[in-house]
Amino acid sequence: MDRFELIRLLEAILFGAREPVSERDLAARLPEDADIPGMLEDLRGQYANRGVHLVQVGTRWAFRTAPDLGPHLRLEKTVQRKMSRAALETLAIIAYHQPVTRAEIEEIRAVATSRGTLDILLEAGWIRPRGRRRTPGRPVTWGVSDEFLDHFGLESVKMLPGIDELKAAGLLDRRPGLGLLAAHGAEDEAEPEDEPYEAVEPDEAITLDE
Amino acid sequence: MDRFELIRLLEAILFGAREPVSERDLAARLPEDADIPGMLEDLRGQYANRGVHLVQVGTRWAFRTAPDLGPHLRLEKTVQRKMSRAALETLAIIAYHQPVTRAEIEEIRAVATSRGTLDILLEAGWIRPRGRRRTPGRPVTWGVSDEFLDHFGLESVKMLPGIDELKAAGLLDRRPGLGLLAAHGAEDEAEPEDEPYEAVEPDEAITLDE
Amino acid sequence: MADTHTENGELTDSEPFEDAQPDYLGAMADSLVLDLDGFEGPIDVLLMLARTHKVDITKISILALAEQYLEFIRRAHALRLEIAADYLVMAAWLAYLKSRLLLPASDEEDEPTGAELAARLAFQLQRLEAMRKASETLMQRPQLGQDFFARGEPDPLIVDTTTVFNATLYDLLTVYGQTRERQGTSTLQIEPVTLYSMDDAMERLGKLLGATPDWTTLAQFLPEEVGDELVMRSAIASTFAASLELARQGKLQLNQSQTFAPIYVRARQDVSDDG
Repeated sequence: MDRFELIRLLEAILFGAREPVSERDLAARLPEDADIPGMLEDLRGQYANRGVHLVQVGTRWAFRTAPDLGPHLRLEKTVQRKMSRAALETLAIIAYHQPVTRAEIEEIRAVATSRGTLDILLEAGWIRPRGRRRTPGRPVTWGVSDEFLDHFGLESVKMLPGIDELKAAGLLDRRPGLGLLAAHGAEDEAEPEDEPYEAVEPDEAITLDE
Repeated sequence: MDRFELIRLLEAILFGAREPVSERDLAARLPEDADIPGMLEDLRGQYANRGVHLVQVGTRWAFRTAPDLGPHLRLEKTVQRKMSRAALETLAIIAYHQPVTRAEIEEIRAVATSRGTLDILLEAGWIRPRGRRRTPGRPVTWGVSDEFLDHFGLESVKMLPGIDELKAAGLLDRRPGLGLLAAHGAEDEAEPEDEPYEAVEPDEAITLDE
Repeated sequence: MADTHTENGELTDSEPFEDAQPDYLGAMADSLVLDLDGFEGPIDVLLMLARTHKVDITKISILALAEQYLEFIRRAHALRLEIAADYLVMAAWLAYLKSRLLLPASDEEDEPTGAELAARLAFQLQRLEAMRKASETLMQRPQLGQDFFARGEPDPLIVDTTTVFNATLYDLLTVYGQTRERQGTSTLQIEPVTLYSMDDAMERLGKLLGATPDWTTLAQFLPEEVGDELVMRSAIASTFAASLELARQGKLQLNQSQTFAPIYVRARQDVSDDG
């Protein structure tokens, strides 16, 4: 193999190697008398103005993308993502109850809030830490951000409809089941149009004399 | 960016990738009016006598070490599963006759194809379904994939060794053979699930690994 | 060998090998029989015979090939080896082909002539042989990861991903409403049941029954102090159920003249007394 062929071989080895290759490793793959440092310099020179450079990494050698091209190799991509129900719930609670601590959120949701949930909301830029509550442990309180208001087209959180309005808008569905007992005892929830006994028994069939 | 810079960028993108990159993906990273095919040809020319070549694989492009250096490289080889003769024969039939249905493969080989044969080729990523033939049962037709071309260093199926001679000799014509297996074949096309031939030809037992 | 074959390799002798010393074909046929497992069906065997017979498969004599195959099947048969059905089908087909090739072609043109059938077989063999060669050639090519290589240490292309969450105000409000509802039910206190129970009815009915030997309407046994209509209905239901239970226990008797008629009840009397 002449020098030209040996440089081709060097080039191929460095291209195919899984990690930077030391001159000693290169020497093991080339004829004994090969002038490895000289050929590496030649090869480096050949790539000097190309899109890929031959660089020395410590005592090893490797091909690397030319640094000036870095920015052009990046690709910007926008990904649409659906927010999980847990995240939406947490977000809603923060919006309605801010400033609110994580413990309070958990109490309202009656579920432990995983660390990731707040992270997602933070990543979306929709919540921000508001301060600290003056209770033991001084927990962080959370509130929504301007981006949140922006995204949902709200002027302020005060514009969020209250529970009664949600109900009037039909956004709260009535709970099925528990009909009899709940309706029987719940005087405060006056629902005159409801017939709470419907489900009990078709007891007409047993009519005793009256 | 001028043409020289754009070629550098192409070079960096392709040199840095392990898998072949499609012209469409390249276009996404280059200015809209860039003459990608022309620049790829230039780049291929620049590497023609180097230790690393720019090769076309179907509609994709990749840098690969020059085949003549193979014996000297002593790079880490990918462990390859030995394929049975039946699988290799089936692969050749798919490559040269594509698009081809399973029944046609069986007709050519004059043996029922055991389920495992196509599975192995699919798992290797060497074949892909091409479509369906417009005949009763609408059987799937098979062809080779870009990975196949990449693996065997082929630019396209037109470059398959000897394909022109075989075509000229009429050996790639879609022509029935003896039809001794025809009864099987017809049945087979309808069903993807069951394997009615298991008993006929246990060709797992005959694998001739060399 | 030479005397049993013509120049173009066709067999002329009807019994070429039976009693002659084993020639290479005979020996091969035996080894074929023993190694039949290594073959992929009859075509594979034919191809093997063809290769041994002539290097150039395009010039193979189909008649000679058919002879050899039939001979091979005969031998396997003589050795009492089990032969798969498809080998026998092929033998039958080849015997038929042989007869078509040897007999003068008939004028009925519906069926393919012997020459056409022979051509088909020749085509099938040539095509398969070509594919075998192709697969060998393919495998002899330099292969990725064996003889030529991809970039060993790729420089990853960086994709900057901006995630956009697509939640709407509607999603937010619905979810909040549902959360609050869930919270509401979680603090619901279930009140003690105030309905008239079956146990109450059993006790009351049992107590009063001793004092009423005559038929009395069941309604008479209902508690009087109940004001709430719901509780009253429950009292009716449980009193009726209690009366059935006590009747089952043989402690009282029930009487109803027709559907929806008043139900009468009395303490149990002897059967002789009243049917």
